[in-house]
Amino acid sequence: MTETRPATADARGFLAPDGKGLFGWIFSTDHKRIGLLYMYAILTFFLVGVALGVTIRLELLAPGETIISAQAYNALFTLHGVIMIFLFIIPGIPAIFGNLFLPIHIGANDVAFPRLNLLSWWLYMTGALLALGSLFGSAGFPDTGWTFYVPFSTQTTTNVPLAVFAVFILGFSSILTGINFVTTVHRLRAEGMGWGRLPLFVWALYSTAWVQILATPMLAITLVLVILERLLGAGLFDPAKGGDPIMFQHLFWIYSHPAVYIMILPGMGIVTEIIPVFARKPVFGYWAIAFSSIGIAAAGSLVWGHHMFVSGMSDMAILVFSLLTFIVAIPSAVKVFNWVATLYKGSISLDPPMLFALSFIFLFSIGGLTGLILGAAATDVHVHDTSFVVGHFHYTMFGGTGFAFFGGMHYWFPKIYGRMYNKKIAAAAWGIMFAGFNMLYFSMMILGLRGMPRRYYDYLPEYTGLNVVATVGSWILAAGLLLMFINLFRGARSGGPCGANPWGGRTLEWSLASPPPAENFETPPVVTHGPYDFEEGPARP
Amino acid sequence: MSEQQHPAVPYRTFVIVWALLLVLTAITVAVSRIHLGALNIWVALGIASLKSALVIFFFMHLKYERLLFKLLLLLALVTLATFIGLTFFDVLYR
Amino acid sequence: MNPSAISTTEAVDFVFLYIFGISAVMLLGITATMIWFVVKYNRKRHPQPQPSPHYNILLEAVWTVIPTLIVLTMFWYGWEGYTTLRDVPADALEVRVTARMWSWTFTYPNERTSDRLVVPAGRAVKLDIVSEDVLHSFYVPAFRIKRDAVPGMTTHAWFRAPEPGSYDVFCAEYCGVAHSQMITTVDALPEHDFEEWYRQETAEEEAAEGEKLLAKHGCTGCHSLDGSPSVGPTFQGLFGRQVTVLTDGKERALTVDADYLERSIRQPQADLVKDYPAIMPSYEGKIPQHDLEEIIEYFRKTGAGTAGKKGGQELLKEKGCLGCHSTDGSPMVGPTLKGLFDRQVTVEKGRETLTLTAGADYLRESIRHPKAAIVKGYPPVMPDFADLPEEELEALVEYIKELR
Amino acid sequence: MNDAGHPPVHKDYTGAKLGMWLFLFTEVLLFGGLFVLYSVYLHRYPREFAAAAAELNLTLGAANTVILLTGSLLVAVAVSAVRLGNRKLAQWMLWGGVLSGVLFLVNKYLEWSTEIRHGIYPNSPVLLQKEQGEIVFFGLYYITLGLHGLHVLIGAVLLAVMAVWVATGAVNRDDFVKLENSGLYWHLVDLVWIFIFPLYYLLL
Ligand code: HEA
Ligand code: HEA
Ligand code: CUA
Ligand SMILES: [Cu+2]
Repeated sequence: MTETRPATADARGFLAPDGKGLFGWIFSTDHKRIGLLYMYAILTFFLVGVALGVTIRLELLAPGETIISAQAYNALFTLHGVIMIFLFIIPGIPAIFGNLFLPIHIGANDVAFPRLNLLSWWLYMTGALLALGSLFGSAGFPDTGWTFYVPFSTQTTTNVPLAVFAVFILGFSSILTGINFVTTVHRLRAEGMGWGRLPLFVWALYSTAWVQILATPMLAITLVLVILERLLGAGLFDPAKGGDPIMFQHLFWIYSHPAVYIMILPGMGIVTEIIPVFARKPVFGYWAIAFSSIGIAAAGSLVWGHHMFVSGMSDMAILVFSLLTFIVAIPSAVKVFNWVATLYKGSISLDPPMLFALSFIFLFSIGGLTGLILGAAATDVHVHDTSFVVGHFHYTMFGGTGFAFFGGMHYWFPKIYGRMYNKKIAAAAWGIMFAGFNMLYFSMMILGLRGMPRRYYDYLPEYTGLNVVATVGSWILAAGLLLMFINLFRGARSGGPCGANPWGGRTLEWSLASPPPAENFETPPVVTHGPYDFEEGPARP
Repeated sequence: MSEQQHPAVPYRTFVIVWALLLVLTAITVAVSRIHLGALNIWVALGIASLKSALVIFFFMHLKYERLLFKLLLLLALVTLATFIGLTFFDVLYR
Repeated sequence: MNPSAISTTEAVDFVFLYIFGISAVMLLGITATMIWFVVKYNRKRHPQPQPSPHYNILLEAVWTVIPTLIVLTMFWYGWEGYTTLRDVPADALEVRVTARMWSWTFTYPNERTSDRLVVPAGRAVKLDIVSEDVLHSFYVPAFRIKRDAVPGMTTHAWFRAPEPGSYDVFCAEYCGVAHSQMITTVDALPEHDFEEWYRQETAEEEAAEGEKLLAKHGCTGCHSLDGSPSVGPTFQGLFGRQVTVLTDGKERALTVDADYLERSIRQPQADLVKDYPAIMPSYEGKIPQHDLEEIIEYFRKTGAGTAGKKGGQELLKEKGCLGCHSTDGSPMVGPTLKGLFDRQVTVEKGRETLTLTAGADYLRESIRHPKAAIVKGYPPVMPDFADLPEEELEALVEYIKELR
Repeated sequence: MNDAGHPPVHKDYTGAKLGMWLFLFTEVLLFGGLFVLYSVYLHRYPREFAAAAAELNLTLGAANTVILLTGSLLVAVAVSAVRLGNRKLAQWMLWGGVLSGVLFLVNKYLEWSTEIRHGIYPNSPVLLQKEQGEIVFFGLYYITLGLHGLHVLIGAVLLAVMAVWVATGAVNRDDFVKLENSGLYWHLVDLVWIFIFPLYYLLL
């Protein structure tokens, strides 16, 4: 990032070596390089998490001890949860695609605080390595589940403080990204880029950033209290000393419920970008989708109590939280309807990003609709803490955010690398994953309805059949995922050139070369049309 | 500097605000020595809010910033209040 | 709605079917529309998009308001069903549920305890749930009920087993290494079988019986039951105790046994315990043989040296040991107790590993402070029993000795 | 900020301040978590809280209030001074701010060491003898005031750096946003104390 180079001179844009080797990357303040740094780190941790998930399934193939001990299993699902939540899905889309494209989308040359952005990546790496580091202490990795519920987490002899501290640091990284994005959107929009011309991905990230800013500190203080409880025994959650363990759950979910919208909103943003492009239609109901993002962020902050329906919380609170939970389903429904309406009278091409986007709608709807069963007080009592919940959140997180993430990878891949992957293989990988996914998690939902609790290392023989189906599903899913990554990897190394705008998108990144030049826009752009105006101007390059 | 900055605030304003803050501190201590029952805590919180408003609007220049800043601060405070309020649906009725 | 007219299972299942039905229709509708559009407007068939409005206020309003109304009904039925789970029928049998790592104990109104929840079929049962350590959750899938056990507070749930049978009980809140082993059953018996089970005399009741007899015959006027000194020697831990008596003016030491007790009741002056005045009246002919036998039986049960106030076996169950240790040699979370006594064990003490013999002292220490020495290959998860009363500790050790 | 790889066209003051305010919101919510707990436990143990609060040293608490308010005044004046070109005054004021932070911490040290000498600290045998509500009160007291003390420390260091920068001219009448943001942070520390003081020292 030292010399200014004409955009066309080097076809490799911001990827071109700047003579500083690795340091040119890990100390770069260029938002695109930071985005890619995040991508490589996050995908690595994702693969670790995935390997753990498959191991969990293998253990659950049969009742009793199959491959690992009970203690190892408990550490395993804790690590799986912590990695997937805090290292993959919360930072995932904002830190990768947000960093890469949010400034470009609004016609800026970088985010508002580039150095803070780099710091945020370093914090992420520190937190991630600490989290994995707690694996190796003599005390063993925490066995608390990703929820760290007291009093168990203050009593277990495993290495809880280190893991909790790691999550604390990851929280800071997330906060810094949020502050950066809000400021960027407010201050750095190009001329002509009014609020009504923001790509909806930006609206989604903007809403997400607010949740990151306002909810994450709650997690931070909660985790500090767990560490202090272990070190000092202050007794804030200890009933013997007048504390209340249920208050921990309140504090934890005040963050962690909004966190699920930190996970899904950016995914919805990606889907909202993909659908209009591949249907050649302006998105239907721009303002409805924009405001539903805000609506989800706002209403989502009011419903944390639905994780505590059987916790011993008061019935009045259950009434209120159950009602609010149903309210938060409305903006999601509005989004779904608008997406489907966008397809109407379009010219739809089923390229790989579109396959992921459409299957997102299906899988997220299943995840969301099962959320309604969880949100109703009566039914939640039965399915709380069973495999049903596990099914619900894998549908929303993996089927929702995960598939949107993969969709985004396939959508922006040519822009990032200037090359194209093999579309046929990508479609095949998608098909395999889709099949394996449903086999895996739909079985888990039925298991849950039949009463199998979650976090169970061992189960009664009557649950064996569906567990076998689920485990076989995980192998199919694994095969699809492997195929997808191999295909993308090969595309990045040796795919054919793809030009500036292979999909015919109208948002600003497609007006730049692929990969984009280091300084984005040589002259500040002046925006004259909305992000989805396919009727005006050339639809195809 | 490419945009309008509000002019520097005169020292006098700050000194007046500071004096007010000290007076309010004295009042809150004095009031707290009178037994008013549950009212005590609300009076204390009321005075504290007044004091923080003074700090925020003058020392922190919020009075001179654009409307956006005021709205965002309101958003943050409302969020915190909501967190406490909703928690009380549990605590009050348990 | 009369809360007791409908069972918890019915209440929950209705809500489930309601939400599930609407959801299935919605999902099918959305998916079908999507596929239809994709087929109809496929680029091959439909190379150019056709203009159509970018928004439609009416449409937005419709698909905001209708889902709102739908979810509000879902909320309402959900809440209604939930109130059924909360409104305990007035005639419910009340059972206390104690959760601990990793076992359940059920205590009945007559203080009878059990590790299975035995209930009368057809009758409502109210559960008062408490926890001794961390969070647990009492879950019976068949009755659709679940409630956390929270240390420091009592939570409630109720159910009615429709017919006799055995229903699984799980712990649904993660609680550590044996969370998935923390399972038991609800055993629903026909009403009269239950009554029989419920009435069965428990050890405590027998004790209470014995104490009643002692009071009836005026013994407790001079002898305490709790070890405090009185006119005569205390009855606490009497059986098996070493005493020094004066027989015909000569001191001799003996161990209290049934013969001695019978003699001392019939002719108190025959063997007079040293340092006590010779004032006890003779009960020869004044006490029915049956009562005498009962009393001696009572002494035998509460004496020192024997199994103590509660049998070791019972204690193992009650303290939750059996949640982690088997008595039949099968491996569980912790080492089996069978043949443990005098076994060679390899333990980790701090940083060193040593092999030692599991003698009585080792057992005592391992119960009181388990984490001081962890048997190799087992997780350090056993809670401390530092406050266990001395006689219960001894009873446990005695019992483990016998498990060969 | 000029590290985006472009020549500094202009400094976005509003952007920088917006970022700082957003950061302050996160601080408010960080303490907010503790205030959630405080309000819940105050509701549950009103009597015990009052009894425990009466054991705190009101004089030291009130003194610290005055110290922090004055520190805030000095820093506010410093910002205006820099903008009016009075660098000397600004430096004096900033060092005064640092001094107020140090005084505050000294006071805190005195207060805590007395309490600890009386055997009152988290999980102490003396404390555990007390009523449950009092144990919780003191647990919250130590954690909240400890966290606040940490912020005072950070704020004081920031002010010292600013004082140096004013001296070297790195902060000047045309480029003062760093100072203004540090000032915002310092005032936040004051704000939190404004609530801590009545909630912990003045309960009856
Ligand atoms: C990406 C993450 C994500 C998302 C988006 C959601 C979305 C929702 N979740 Fe989920 N949830 C999790 C992740 C997520 N959840 C996780 C991780 C847990 C478990 C945590 C743990 O314990 O470890 C959990 C647990 C969880 C619980 C607690 C369960 C329990 O432990 O007992 C509940 C209860 O209410 C719930 C509800 C909901 C609801 C109502 C939504 C809604 O937002 C869904 C809205 C969407 C729709 C409704 C579908 C789309 C709309 C249509 C198809 C149109 C038709 C719709 C209508 C007519 C309404 N979730
Ligand atoms: C984004 C979030 C996310 C994702 C993507 C996943 C992905 C998976 N999860 Fe995850 N899961 C969670 C978040 C997630 N999980 C959370 C939060 C919990 C709760 C934890 C808790 O209770 O505290 C949980 C709990 C959880 C459980 C419940 C454990 C229990 O309650 O006992 C199970 C059980 O089957 C499971 C399975 C899986 C599987 C099989 C995958 C699979 O989808 C993975 C798919 C991928 C593959 C099949 C692998 C393909 C690739 C390879 C094989 C190559 C490997 C290569 C290298 C390593 C180089 N998960
Ligand atoms: Cu007890 Cu899980
Ligand atoms: Cu939630």
